Amino acid sequence: MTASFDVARIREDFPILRQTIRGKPLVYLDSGASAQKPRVVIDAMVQCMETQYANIHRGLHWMSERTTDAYEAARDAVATLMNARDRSEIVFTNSVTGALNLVAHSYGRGILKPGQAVVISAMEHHSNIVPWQMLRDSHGIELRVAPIDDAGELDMGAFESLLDDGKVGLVSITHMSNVLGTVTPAERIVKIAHAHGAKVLFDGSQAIVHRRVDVQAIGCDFYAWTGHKLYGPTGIGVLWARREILEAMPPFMGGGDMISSVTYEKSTWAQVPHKFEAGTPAIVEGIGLKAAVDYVQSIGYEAMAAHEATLTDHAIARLSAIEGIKIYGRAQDRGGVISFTLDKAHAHDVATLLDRQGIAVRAGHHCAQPLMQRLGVDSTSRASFGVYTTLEEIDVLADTLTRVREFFTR
Amino acid sequence: MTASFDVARIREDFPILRQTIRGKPLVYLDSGASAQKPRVVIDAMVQCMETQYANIHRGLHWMSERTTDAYEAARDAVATLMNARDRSEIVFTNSVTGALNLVAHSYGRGILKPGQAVVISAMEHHSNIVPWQMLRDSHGIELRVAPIDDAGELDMGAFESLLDDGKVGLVSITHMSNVLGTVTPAERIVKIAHAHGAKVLFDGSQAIVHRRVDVQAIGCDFYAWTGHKLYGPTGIGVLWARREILEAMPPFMGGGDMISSVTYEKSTWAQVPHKFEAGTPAIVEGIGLKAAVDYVQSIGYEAMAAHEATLTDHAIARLSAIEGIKIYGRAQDRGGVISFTLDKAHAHDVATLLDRQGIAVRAGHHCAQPLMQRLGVDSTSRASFGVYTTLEEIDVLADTLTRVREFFTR
Amino acid sequence: MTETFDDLRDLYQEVILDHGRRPRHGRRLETYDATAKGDNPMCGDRVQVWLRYAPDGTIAETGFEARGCAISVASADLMAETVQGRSKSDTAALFATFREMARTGVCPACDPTMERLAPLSGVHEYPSRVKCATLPWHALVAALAGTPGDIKETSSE
Amino acid sequence: MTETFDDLRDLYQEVILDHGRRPRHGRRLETYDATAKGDNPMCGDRVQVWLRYAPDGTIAETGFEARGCAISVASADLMAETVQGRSKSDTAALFATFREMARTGVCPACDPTMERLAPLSGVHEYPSRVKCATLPWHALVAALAGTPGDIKETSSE
Ligand SMILES: Cc1ncc(COP(=O)(O)O)c(C=O)c1O
Ligand SMILES: Cc1ncc(COP(=O)(O)O)c(C=O)c1O
Repeated sequence: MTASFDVARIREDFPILRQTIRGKPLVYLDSGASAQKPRVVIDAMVQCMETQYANIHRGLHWMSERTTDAYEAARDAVATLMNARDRSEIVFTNSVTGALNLVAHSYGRGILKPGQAVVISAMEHHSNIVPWQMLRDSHGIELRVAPIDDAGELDMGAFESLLDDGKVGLVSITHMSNVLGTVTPAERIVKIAHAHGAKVLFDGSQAIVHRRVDVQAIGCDFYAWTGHKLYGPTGIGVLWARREILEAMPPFMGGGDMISSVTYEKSTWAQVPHKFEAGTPAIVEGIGLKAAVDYVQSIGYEAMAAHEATLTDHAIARLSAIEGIKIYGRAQDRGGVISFTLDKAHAHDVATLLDRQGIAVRAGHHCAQPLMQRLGVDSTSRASFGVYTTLEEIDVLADTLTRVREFFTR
Repeated sequence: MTASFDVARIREDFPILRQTIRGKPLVYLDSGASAQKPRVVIDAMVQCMETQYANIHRGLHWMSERTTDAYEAARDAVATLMNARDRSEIVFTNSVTGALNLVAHSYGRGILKPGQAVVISAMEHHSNIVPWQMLRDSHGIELRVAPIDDAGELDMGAFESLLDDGKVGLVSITHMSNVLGTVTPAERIVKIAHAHGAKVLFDGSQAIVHRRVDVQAIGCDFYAWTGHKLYGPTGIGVLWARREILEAMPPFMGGGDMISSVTYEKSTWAQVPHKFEAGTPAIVEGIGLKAAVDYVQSIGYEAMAAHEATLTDHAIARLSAIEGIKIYGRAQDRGGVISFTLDKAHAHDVATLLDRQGIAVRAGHHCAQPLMQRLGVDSTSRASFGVYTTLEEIDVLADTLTRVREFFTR
Repeated sequence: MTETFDDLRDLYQEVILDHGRRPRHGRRLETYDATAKGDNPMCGDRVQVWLRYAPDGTIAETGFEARGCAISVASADLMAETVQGRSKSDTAALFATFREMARTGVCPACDPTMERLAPLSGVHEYPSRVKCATLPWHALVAALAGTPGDIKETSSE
Repeated sequence: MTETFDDLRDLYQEVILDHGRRPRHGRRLETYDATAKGDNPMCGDRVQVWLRYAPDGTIAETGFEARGCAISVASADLMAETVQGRSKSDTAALFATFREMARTGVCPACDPTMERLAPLSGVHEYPSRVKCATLPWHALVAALAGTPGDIKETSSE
């Protein structure tokens, strides 16, 4: 642990970590699927519902004004977190999946032209594959897949050559793989893509949990992520995009809050970001997300990243020493997500045996079937870390895995 | 109050009702915009986040299994609430706006054919207008508007004649107006529409708060509503549709959880309802919604409806007696939503003056600009009631309104 | 009455009620040099402002038609009074000061010329009503800038 | 070792580990009368079942190929053993009983023929693992019904 990072104190912020599972202390190593919620997030949601809850944006009464302020303060907090130029560049959606679909529908059908191409990578989550397939099938957009090498890194040469013919309108790529932990070279990707006239969207669902994301420094055009992985509530996601791009995009969903005027003949749209926020938003969740962002900022990305590097190094060292284990992904730049298989035990059996010892990991295809195929497996087990993860928990994982293998080898 | 309905006891279930606004007890008459949350809903959400939170549907560990069960129990509770034939007919969305857009995108673009028509009414919320305009403009669907009479009731003769030419594929109509309180004759609408070969979607956002909705008895094809108005969390909505219709519809959004298999060439879809639930859903909100549904069921729709009828009758009697007031909507069958204007004061000034006395009402176009035009106003004030509303609160409203008018008349 | 609504005096001062009810400048100018519309889609308020310039380029007269609440009508009327005889740049500066006052309720930069507008400072408690007070100013500034089209109020207040 | 995982015995009994590791029926039949595939997209388990009928219509032999966890492989193997010599309707009834046991962990309707399957009852604690245990049965039932196509496991367990 770095000196500035007191994980014991941080653990006290998370009520759930006091839980026992089957009489054993909870060892939660599934933060990559969804992170636990600190007390401040839970409290912010409760406090909103107990003291000032009301629908927002059009109420003239005290509670509606207060709740509108609190909700819009989330937009400010997120804009600051990502270093957006302008708060109106922050669009709230229901999840990153909603954000990626928004871009696929609105930018994809409204701005991209049939015959153009979209580039994704070989290590995308289904949320960053399927919307583009649907766009391909309905709108005549070509879908290209940038390969990865055996270390799990993006093959930059192959990536660039996919852009060579100038047909690529958009590159939509993960900023950190939820399976391999690979962090992709965002700034280089943007440079190459822009040089070929393509816009760039990052799926930052994993990345923003692990490192400071500065959209202006990266230089990208879109950046999407999901609240529940950043210690925030479920039901809320974020799409950042350059204001001029958002302004050029047609709306995705129609309804209240996204209009300027409605007549049966013609409706006109509200200013961005409201144009993309139809209906009553996830109000309480937005307010919870602000608390999560504040919480993360109070710890600081530098401390979080250092803690995570310590955990990841330790985990790789400990797990690599287990007989019969195979770890997937050896990228230079990587985050705290480690996928592995054991030779004698199926990933599901591993997860179940670990669960019986109170250890929560994920097993399966991790919503990345094409990547599983590339790796030549049906499924892997995956341990993933959060701010509350300790070195001791990783030791428990490693010791238990050793015994799991023995259990299946006898 | 009916004997079986103890409003004082019910008020104790809602922590926020102990609030004072500017030193005055809160009189919350804006439930039609969003309802307050009972303790059981808040507790269910907190309890989930403090004791068993995890991502759902694909975890193999204890918390994920428990949370999946709890989330799926919400689907069962909603299926029972609406008397759906099958739990798989319940699709969770982010709001009713999301649900209506889902139908407009998937059924509208996937099943309806250019040249067909969609019928809405003259008293729709923007959420049930704009998605169909967008469908009209992108897909060549004609949009027809069924008129209302001066009492604010649907003109059934005119409605039927809109269907005469057999071109109408879908009728999408409110089950209760959020401005006029009018409850539409759902079963008659369905009979007429079905006789002309059209499917029927109800926007039940307001209706389901006020009366028991039995989708099988109504005989409709789709029914959509929004959790936050039924005492549930923000960020979750419900679409019910007949299973065979859902099965025929193409997916709307792509991502995790909605697939059966993914390869770059082709993906196949999960069974309904999962086909329509892309990405991590609003897990905690689903669990909160179950608590809200259980709460409503424990009070009982019969008791709620009787309470509301008492409130509404009293409110109409008291408000009608105010000089210079105009009440909009005099439908035979109506719910507890009352829109009005004062001759000497603008709706916004009214709302602000009421707010200074701790009374929360809504003022504006209520996301129903075309209806406002039909009524010949720019905006109205609106008082709307919930299970916790008392006759005394309505008296406070009426007394204060009288003084507001005097204030602006001197 | 007065007792009950004593706490409204900060927001609805007599001058606001009076100008809201009987605006002095609430009419379209017969001859004008510039005009612009303002529109607040969230609440439905609408205003149009007409301007006539004096030979030296200062504002000779302002008229308006407003559909809206007492605050927006009073604000338009008080604005029309206040800007009379002022230059364009003066007026723009005045708007900046006024907007700040409407948002925050305080006005460190206020000089005596702001006195007429001070009653509107009570709106700061209601972010959504702040827009009512600034809407006519947005239209005025648009007219001064010579954009006679349809000017939308943004929700940036 | 044994101490640490004592509490796993209920789920991973020796018989499951044994059949999971060394299935007796884990092979494609050379000649067969029916076959069907099962697929659990949520976890990636896949199984194919082949059947040969005796002249009287009972099941003469069952073989399978499975990609999956110990529980699905053991379940397939124990299933193959259990259904041998049974009629179609017998087998369907057996599946219903087995499914109930896998879901609930108890088996009031169980008779001695279920004994071989009883070790799988531990999965009831893991709704997602229940599907591992029932997947081969879904494929078997599909094969019996003469639907030799690609059978998907629904998530209805
Ligand atoms: C009748 C009606 N339809 C649709 C809506 C939109 O609901 P939401 O904003 O939750 O999507 C509302 C409430 O605002 C409503 O009253
Ligand atoms: C890289 C990545 N993209 C997308 C997602 C989808 O996120 P959500 O399910 O919140 O939409 C996830 C997490 O599941 C992820 O890790």
